[in-house]
Amino acid sequence: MNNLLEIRNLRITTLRGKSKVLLLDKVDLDIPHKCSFGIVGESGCGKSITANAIMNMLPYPLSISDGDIRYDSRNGEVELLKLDKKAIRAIRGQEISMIFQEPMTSLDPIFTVEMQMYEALAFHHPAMTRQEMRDRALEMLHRVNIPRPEQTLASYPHQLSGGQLQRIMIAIALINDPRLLLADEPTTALDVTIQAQILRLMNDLKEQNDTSIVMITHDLGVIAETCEEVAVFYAGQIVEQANVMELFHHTAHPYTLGLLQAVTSLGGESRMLYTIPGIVPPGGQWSQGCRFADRCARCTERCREAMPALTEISPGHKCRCFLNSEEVEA
Amino acid sequence: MRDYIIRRLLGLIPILIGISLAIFIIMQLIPGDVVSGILGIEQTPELRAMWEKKLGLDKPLVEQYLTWIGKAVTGDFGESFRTGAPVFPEIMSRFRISAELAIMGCIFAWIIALPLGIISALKRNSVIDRVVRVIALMGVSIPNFASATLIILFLAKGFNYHTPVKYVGLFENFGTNMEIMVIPAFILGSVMAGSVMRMTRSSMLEVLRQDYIKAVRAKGAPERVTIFRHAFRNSSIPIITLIGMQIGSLMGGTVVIEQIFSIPGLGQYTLTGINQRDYPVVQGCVLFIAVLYVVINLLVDILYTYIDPRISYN
Amino acid sequence: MSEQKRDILLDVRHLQVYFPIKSGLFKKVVGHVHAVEDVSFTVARREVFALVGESGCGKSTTGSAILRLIEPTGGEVYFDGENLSALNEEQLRLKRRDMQFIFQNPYASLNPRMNVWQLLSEPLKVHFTLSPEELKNRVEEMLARIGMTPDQLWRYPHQFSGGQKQRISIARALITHPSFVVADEPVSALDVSIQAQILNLMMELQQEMELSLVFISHDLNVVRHISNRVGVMYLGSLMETGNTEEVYRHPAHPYTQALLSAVPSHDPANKSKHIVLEGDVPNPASPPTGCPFHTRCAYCTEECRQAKPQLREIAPDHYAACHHMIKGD
Amino acid sequence: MKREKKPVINRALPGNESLLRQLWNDPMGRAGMIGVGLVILLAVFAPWIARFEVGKMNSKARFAAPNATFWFGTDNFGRDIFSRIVYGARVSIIVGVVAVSIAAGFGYLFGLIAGFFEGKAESVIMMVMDIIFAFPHILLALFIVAVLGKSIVNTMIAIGIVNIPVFTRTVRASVKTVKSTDYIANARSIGLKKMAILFRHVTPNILAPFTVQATLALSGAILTEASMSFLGLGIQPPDPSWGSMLSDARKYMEQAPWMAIFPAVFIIVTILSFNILGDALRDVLDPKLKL
Repeated sequence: MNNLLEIRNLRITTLRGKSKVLLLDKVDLDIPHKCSFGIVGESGCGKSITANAIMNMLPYPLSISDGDIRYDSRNGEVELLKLDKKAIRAIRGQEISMIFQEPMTSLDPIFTVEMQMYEALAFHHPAMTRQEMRDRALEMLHRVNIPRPEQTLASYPHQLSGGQLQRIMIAIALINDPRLLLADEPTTALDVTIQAQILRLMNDLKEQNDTSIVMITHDLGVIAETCEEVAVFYAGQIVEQANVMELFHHTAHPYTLGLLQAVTSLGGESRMLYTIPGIVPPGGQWSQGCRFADRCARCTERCREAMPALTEISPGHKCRCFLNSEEVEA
Repeated sequence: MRDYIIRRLLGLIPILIGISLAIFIIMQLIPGDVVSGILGIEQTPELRAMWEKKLGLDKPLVEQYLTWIGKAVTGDFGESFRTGAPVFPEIMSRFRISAELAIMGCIFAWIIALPLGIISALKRNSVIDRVVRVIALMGVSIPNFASATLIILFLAKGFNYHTPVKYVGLFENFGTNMEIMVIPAFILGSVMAGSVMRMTRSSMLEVLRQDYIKAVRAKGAPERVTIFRHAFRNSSIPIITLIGMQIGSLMGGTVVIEQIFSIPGLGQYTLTGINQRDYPVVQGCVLFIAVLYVVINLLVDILYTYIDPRISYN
Repeated sequence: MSEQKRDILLDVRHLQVYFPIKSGLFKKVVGHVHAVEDVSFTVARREVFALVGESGCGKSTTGSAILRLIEPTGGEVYFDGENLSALNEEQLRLKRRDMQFIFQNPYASLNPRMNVWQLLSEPLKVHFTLSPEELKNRVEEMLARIGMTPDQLWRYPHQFSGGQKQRISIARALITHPSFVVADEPVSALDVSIQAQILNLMMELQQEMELSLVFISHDLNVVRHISNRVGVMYLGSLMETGNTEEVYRHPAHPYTQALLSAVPSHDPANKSKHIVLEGDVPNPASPPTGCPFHTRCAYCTEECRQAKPQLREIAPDHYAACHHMIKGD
Repeated sequence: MKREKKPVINRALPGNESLLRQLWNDPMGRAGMIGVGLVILLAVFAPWIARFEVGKMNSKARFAAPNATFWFGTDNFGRDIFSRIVYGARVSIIVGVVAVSIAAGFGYLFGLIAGFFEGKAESVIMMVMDIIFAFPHILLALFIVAVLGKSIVNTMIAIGIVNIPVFTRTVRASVKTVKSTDYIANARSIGLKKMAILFRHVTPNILAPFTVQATLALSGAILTEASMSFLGLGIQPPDPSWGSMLSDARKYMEQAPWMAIFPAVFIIVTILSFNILGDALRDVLDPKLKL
């Protein structure tokens, strides 16, 4: 296996009443080793559920209807979706970790930080002594720049600030030296100066470790600051994927272009902001053609009739648009 | 923590005063008066005056209240009109029987309700979940006296079995006592079981959706740890609140159950008091049960602080 | 624009909002959250003044206190020369025709049991006596202005998307033709591609209706785009204020500098050089002495710990509250 | 920061027509509506449905097993059980509705005052409610009836009083939630008068939890009445009540089990129907709670 993680043909559905509704549609994704990979898109595009699917933790009533996820673990290649419960638990927190959007609610309110850090160790190393766990926990708190680590260990989550809690979440996520860290909007709930702290911390930790990071966000600024490779999600599909420089400087898909213009026109000369008209079509209301067609200024007849395929338009740069390639989705 | 308990204890005082006032005021609403109730047709002015003096009815209302409440705090609830026996010792001895019944009822309820509620939440919308929800709904909807009557009928017709009529204490003969108590306790617990099951299910579902449960799973936690250490402990607060509040209806339920199964507990005593217009008995029992309810709920509140560190911090 | 030439509509003087902290059996007041601490600024006619800062800095409380939706603890607010603080409840209520509020969360700020017609006609019924015809015309005119059609009048809020709901909120606020509006984070609950649509609408309406706008936001890019003047808040105090471009180009206060540098750049080739602040914002229930920012400031001296700096003019229409005033670019 | 808060209390349901339709489309809601509907039909049309005069004794037909004439059999006085059950429905519903109206009326008023105006009034009201709440429902009701005397009116008053606190609490909690919503702040910012806010904005938005509470309280009130009558302290003979019918049946359990079975079944089905309806109503009115 060349990559750390390979997702193939992943489909996720939810139940609406008694009918199944597709939320993620045939996604292929490769996460290389030692890479920071960005997934960007608006709410409901399928970016978060992809991360949950990797962990095999989709909440009810979501379920994986098709596809497989291969992962290059320390003990060799595994198929994440085919693992039994015990095996996937050994992966979670040890091989693959995850941090979440809301640090304020991501720690159990009735236990101390100490207990929640020890727990992460004990699940995977039952033989560890209390002293060893304490040493490791303190070391991790140092690494994420928590002032007064001893005192923090004895605290309950409600006694700490959002920024501190997110650091602790990162410390817990990295406590077993995972090879992959899934970060689901880790700074969205934080203030901009705290966001800067956390992003810098994550960049530093990436330098120190061999961990690959998947950064899931709606904020192109966060992507530009932290990622090497980017995939843009729209309505349950990848619409564009490229190296971060390529994506920002040679943007190919009209949706990506729209997102970029919407944010960059903020500082621009024109008083009127660039807007993408209309709204994202929710799951269950996708047309057979290109899902961006209704909002696209360059939409043609063909866009409404057929779905463009995600094709490579230059080395390493994939795009799903008839403006770049005539290929139709099979 | 100690400050919290002291604060709660102080907060109890106005409630207790309120309860006693409420009982006193309701007692004043008795049509006619107590003395004619006692004397019936034998009343003469002399006897009447004697009883009024004895009961302190010749004094102003405020003084009557203060005398009553002053005695009540020292454990003097007065004497029964019918038997002349002091009320408080009788309440205490009968309370033991009712407490046994209530505790057994609670245990039945929890043994049934907590596991079923948890399973129902974990397997929601499955067949098990639906069955559990129906059972729970039946539990809260079937009145004690109806299920008791039907069960007695069923046992009598189907197995020619009759529950023992004469009450035997727990320490006199354990086996017979259990034979007497099991069915009533089960019926008494069924209402609580129904509501605890519903609360456990909804509270578990609420907690299972929380981010920290997702985070615990992401750490690689075994389901057992996720469910019991994290989810159940967090969802226990509304369940405990409910249980505290259910203590009241449990005590109310003993009135009915003890009557049906001829168990000489506090409920039966109260009901006899009501039927015989034996006001000191009624007044004493009602005061005792209300205070008991308040005290149990205080203990529940204190229990919270052990479960949830956020509470004592206001 | 210098102070003399500006046609002042709103004059906020030493505004202060404290929230009592109650504790114990008798709910005794044991302290105060210093939400807004001595804030003064002015807003001219047809001007967009932005209040920017991080969560908990008091910007939203300031916005609500200006309109007395929250009662200020101290200070005065003059609106068109009239002291709002001196008005009684009824006088204030009538005054609201001319000064409105737009809320952050369109999902929560529209009564779910009222349809669009009820939502839009209600403010008119409160403040005007109109014939049914006039009422209908005014509502339909406003509806068209926000890009909606009359057939949507009978729908309820839950039948609209977030962006549409915020359009309705804006229409409800502007239908009485106020001269002044406070908009509290009006786009932050919306998706990126919808934000721009709403901002455009607000800017158009501001121009057309010659509104004065206090725009509250944590989004520095949005603030730069929409406002003429800006006030940067931290821990209940105004740290820096002035012409928006001037403040963004030459931030003088160390906090403003850190705040502006923390915004992620949208160009991976040109990553911003962050000034990363250490630590967290202090608790507003026990704010530090002296300068509110001194606990995290790299230039902190003894003076900063002792005395609270006042806003001083450091350039034309550019004020900052700092003892040191490091001129930055 | 994109943190979408869900609207509190309910998502609006335009008009009641669609509410009933939504209930009907839900299997549980439909079951509840049918059950409750049947009991109400029995109560309203009792004189037409009953086959015999309700108190009519027939010494020749004592303990008759269910047959073509006496569908549910007869009791120890030879009275037709079916007819007594039909009239018993009337008694249950009347007692339930009157008691819940008393409770809901006072509870609404107290809850609104406590929730909307807060301050001293709230402290006093909630203290009184806590005190009433400290007495077990049935015990307090029995106590009140014991003091006031046994009668149908006193039964209704007693059940009404014991149900006031739960309504007060529901209304107060909903008013407080609604009051803290942005749409109430919005109504203030528009310049609405306090009373207009209270009646136009607050009241419609607390109707949902209030309606749910009323439905559940009805089942509770019917249960309490049946329990009291069972203990001989509720509805007094010769008025038929399911509770007292069941109580009478206990003496003749061996020879005439139908005397127990039919009243028991009707009590259970009635209370179950109201509870199912209440649950379904809550699910429809407040999708957030539907778990």
